[in-house]
Amino acid sequence: MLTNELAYSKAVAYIMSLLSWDKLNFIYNFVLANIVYGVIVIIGVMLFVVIFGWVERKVMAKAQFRHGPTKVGPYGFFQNIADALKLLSKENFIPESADKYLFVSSIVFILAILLFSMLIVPFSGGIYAVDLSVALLAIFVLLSVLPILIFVAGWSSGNKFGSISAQRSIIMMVSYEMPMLMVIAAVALAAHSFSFFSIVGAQSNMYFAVLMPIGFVVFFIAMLAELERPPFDIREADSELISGWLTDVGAPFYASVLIVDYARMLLGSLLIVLLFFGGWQGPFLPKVAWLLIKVFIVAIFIIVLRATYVRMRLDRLLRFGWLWLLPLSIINLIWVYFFMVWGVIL
Amino acid sequence: MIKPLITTTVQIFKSRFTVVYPEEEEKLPDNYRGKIRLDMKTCISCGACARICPNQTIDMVDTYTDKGIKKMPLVNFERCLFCAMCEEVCPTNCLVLTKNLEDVEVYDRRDLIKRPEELE
Amino acid sequence: MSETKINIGPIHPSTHGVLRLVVTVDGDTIKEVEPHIGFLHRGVEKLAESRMYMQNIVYMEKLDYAAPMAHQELYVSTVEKLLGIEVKERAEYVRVVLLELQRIASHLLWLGTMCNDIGQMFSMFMWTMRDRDMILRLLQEATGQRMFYVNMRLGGVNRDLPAGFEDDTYKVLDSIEHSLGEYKDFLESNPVFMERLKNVGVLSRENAIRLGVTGPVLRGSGIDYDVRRNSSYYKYTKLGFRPAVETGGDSFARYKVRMKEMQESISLVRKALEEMPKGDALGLPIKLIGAVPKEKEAIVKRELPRGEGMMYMVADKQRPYRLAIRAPAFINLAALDHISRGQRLADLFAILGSLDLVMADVDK
Amino acid sequence: MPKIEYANLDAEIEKLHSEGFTYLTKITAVDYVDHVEVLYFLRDIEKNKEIVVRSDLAPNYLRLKSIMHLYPAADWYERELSEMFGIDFIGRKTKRLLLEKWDGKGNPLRKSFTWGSKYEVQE
Repeated sequence: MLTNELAYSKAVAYIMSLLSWDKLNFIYNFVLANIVYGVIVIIGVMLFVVIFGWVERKVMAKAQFRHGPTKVGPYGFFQNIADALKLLSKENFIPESADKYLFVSSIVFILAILLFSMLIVPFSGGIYAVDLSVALLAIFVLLSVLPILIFVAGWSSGNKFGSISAQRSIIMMVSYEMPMLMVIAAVALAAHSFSFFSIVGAQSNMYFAVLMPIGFVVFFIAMLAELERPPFDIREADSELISGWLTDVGAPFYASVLIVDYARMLLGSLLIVLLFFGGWQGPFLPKVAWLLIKVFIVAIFIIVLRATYVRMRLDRLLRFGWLWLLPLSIINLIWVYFFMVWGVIL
Repeated sequence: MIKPLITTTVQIFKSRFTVVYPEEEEKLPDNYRGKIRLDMKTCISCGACARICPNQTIDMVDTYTDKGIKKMPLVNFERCLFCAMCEEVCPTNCLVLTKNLEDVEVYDRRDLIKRPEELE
Repeated sequence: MSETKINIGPIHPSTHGVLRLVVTVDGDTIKEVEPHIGFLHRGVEKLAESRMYMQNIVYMEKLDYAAPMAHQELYVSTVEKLLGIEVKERAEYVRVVLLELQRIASHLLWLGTMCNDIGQMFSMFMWTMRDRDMILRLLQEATGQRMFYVNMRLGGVNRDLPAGFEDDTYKVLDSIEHSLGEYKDFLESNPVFMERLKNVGVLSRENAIRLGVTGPVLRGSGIDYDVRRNSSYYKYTKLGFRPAVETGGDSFARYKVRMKEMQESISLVRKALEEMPKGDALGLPIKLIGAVPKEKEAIVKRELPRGEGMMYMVADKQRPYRLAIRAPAFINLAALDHISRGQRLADLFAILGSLDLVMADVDK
Repeated sequence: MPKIEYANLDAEIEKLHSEGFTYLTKITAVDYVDHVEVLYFLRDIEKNKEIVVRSDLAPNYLRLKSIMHLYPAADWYERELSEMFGIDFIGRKTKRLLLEKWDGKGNPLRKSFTWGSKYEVQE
């Protein structure tokens, strides 16, 4: 008996010697601050998903002369929440021809990775989780993991349409990732660093969209393909593959995929605003307000694009990506380099 | 490349076209062919409507009227095509299709079979 | 490469109606398409044999729910030819007006669903539905019903055009002509749309004749054949009708043919309304015991929105003894297999959209 | 167009095909109980001429030569006729039923094919 207490107290004493007070304090602050910030971000993203879903349905409806949702809440504001609740209340079936564990884990990971990447993106000068010096690279590492996860989900769903859409998601990735990364290199070159704060700081007197118009257009198109917004929604091509990799997905997973869809839209428009429209800089409004206004403008432009353009065929996208986007992004890189040599911007 | 975008934005600012049905009513022309109205008094129970109906939806059933039991048309709206052939064939045109749509929208299929009294 | 059979089943977002396609695909290119039909088979030809002449109008309209007026008029003129009844002067003009309005409405439905199949998120579909609804309201004013009119009678129409019909029609036609112009440059300056239609599903001139396709699909491959001019019924030639012919043979040519036809129909309706003579247009009311036919059989051809429709009827005192219907969509679908060989899977739906199929027409 | 003997029906169609009637509009049949009449609607598109080729078939010997080699359009018409009238066409590859949702017993458009009992109105 005695030896037990002795061993126990010696172990405790040893642990206490490891944790000095300030280290413990740092761990406590780090954990508390980030968990709290994480929760706030997730709530913020959910809020944005609801608002943005409603805005999209209303704007699309207005472009098509109809009313859009009007029943739930004032002007149908809570329609999306009602839809989400309805979907969550449904039974979650997994097709028996599907590979259970891969199928479930890939969808959950997609949501997790996306919310995680929200932590890296700063919302305004003051509000940020962690100021990585390589934030830009981290974001695009995460963003390029998504198509692979979608491939896994589509492939393991055991459905013929799912596997075709899985192949398409990989083929698509090849065509738009390269130009996007080249443009990021140009942005980093212009701002001398990968961290968002210095990128936004560098745009104080001239927005990067003005500095490199070609780069902006290429990045915008590539981001559209990344977000699977029409005219590039080839993975969930409704008219051909029913809904691609989502064909055999149970209702709760479909709700999470809808959230992923709109969250990715938020992330996409946030990146466009941060990299090319000078993030939260603006004359007299508070910083966060400027950021949100710009994000909304970009988002509404993306919605109008969705209402106008027809879906591009897969091989057309490949040809477009390699023949047009890649050379343009290289030209843009050279263009920025010359600007750097003449030292015009800084 | 840009012209389609301009057309869409122009469409956004045009007025809406759809009607929110339960609240706003849609204007129907006066010769709209909706629910059948039967004038029990002038019906001479000749059965012309029952024979002309392409879908055989009208059946002559005996109903209690003030002048004793007479055979009157019973309409099964589940199969009715609203083609108004019965209205045209009826010799005393006691059978007319009106603009009334509400009675034909029911939740229970059995309510669609309307006896002559309900066709008033 | 591995060949997989994909079953694009009866319930699918972009098969119009109930059509099942079994597509053998090698990678992304289509090897062979095998349509399975019959889900909407109601046996109209057998049904017509047990109904009196004028009772069959109701079923003939449901042969093609996108253009009911056209099929109903085709059936009624077959019965008129059988009974030897002449169509009244004014009734011919009224029928031309109603038929051409129905053709515009059917082509608008085609334009909307085709853009929807290629992947546009419903906006072109909603615009065309708005214009189509204007026309349906016009026809509702004239006949009393939105979709299934049952308003043709032997020798004329059962109710003449209402008073304010002319200027309502002029207003609607002006707005549709304006929006057609808008759609034309909306689609043709949209490079993604052009890519999806240019030289997709090419049908050469000889193949079009050998495969027996009809209507805009035939005229899209360069063959100048239109029943309205070739067998000139209802004074179409007097109204200055010129068929729309394109020589491309691909889906884009079929699209242009239908857009031109809409323009042509608009000018036809305007001219018919101006030159419409006074007088009555009412046909014989429906009777329990109709007239006894004089001839033994009748063959009548009409230009339906989807192609050339033909009815061959053998007479038997009060009922048709046999009614053979030639439905245009039936033979257009039969040509789908030949057209879509070697195309991409995503293009199959652009081709299906350009053939403008209605399954009720195919299954009869 | 006078009736063609059953024997030289195919020769007649080949002759017309060579003369320019290359467009087949429709093949139909009519069941006159004592004989079945088959009609071919042919057309010359360029010169806008029409011809109807008719011939009678004995009700017990319903056999026709397929004209798919001349008119590929005839494929679906012949399959429809074989299902609706029981005429079997010689020289055809695909045997699959055209109308999917039907067990294929009996030929509906023959006069011998009768409906079930008259459809009553439920009370």
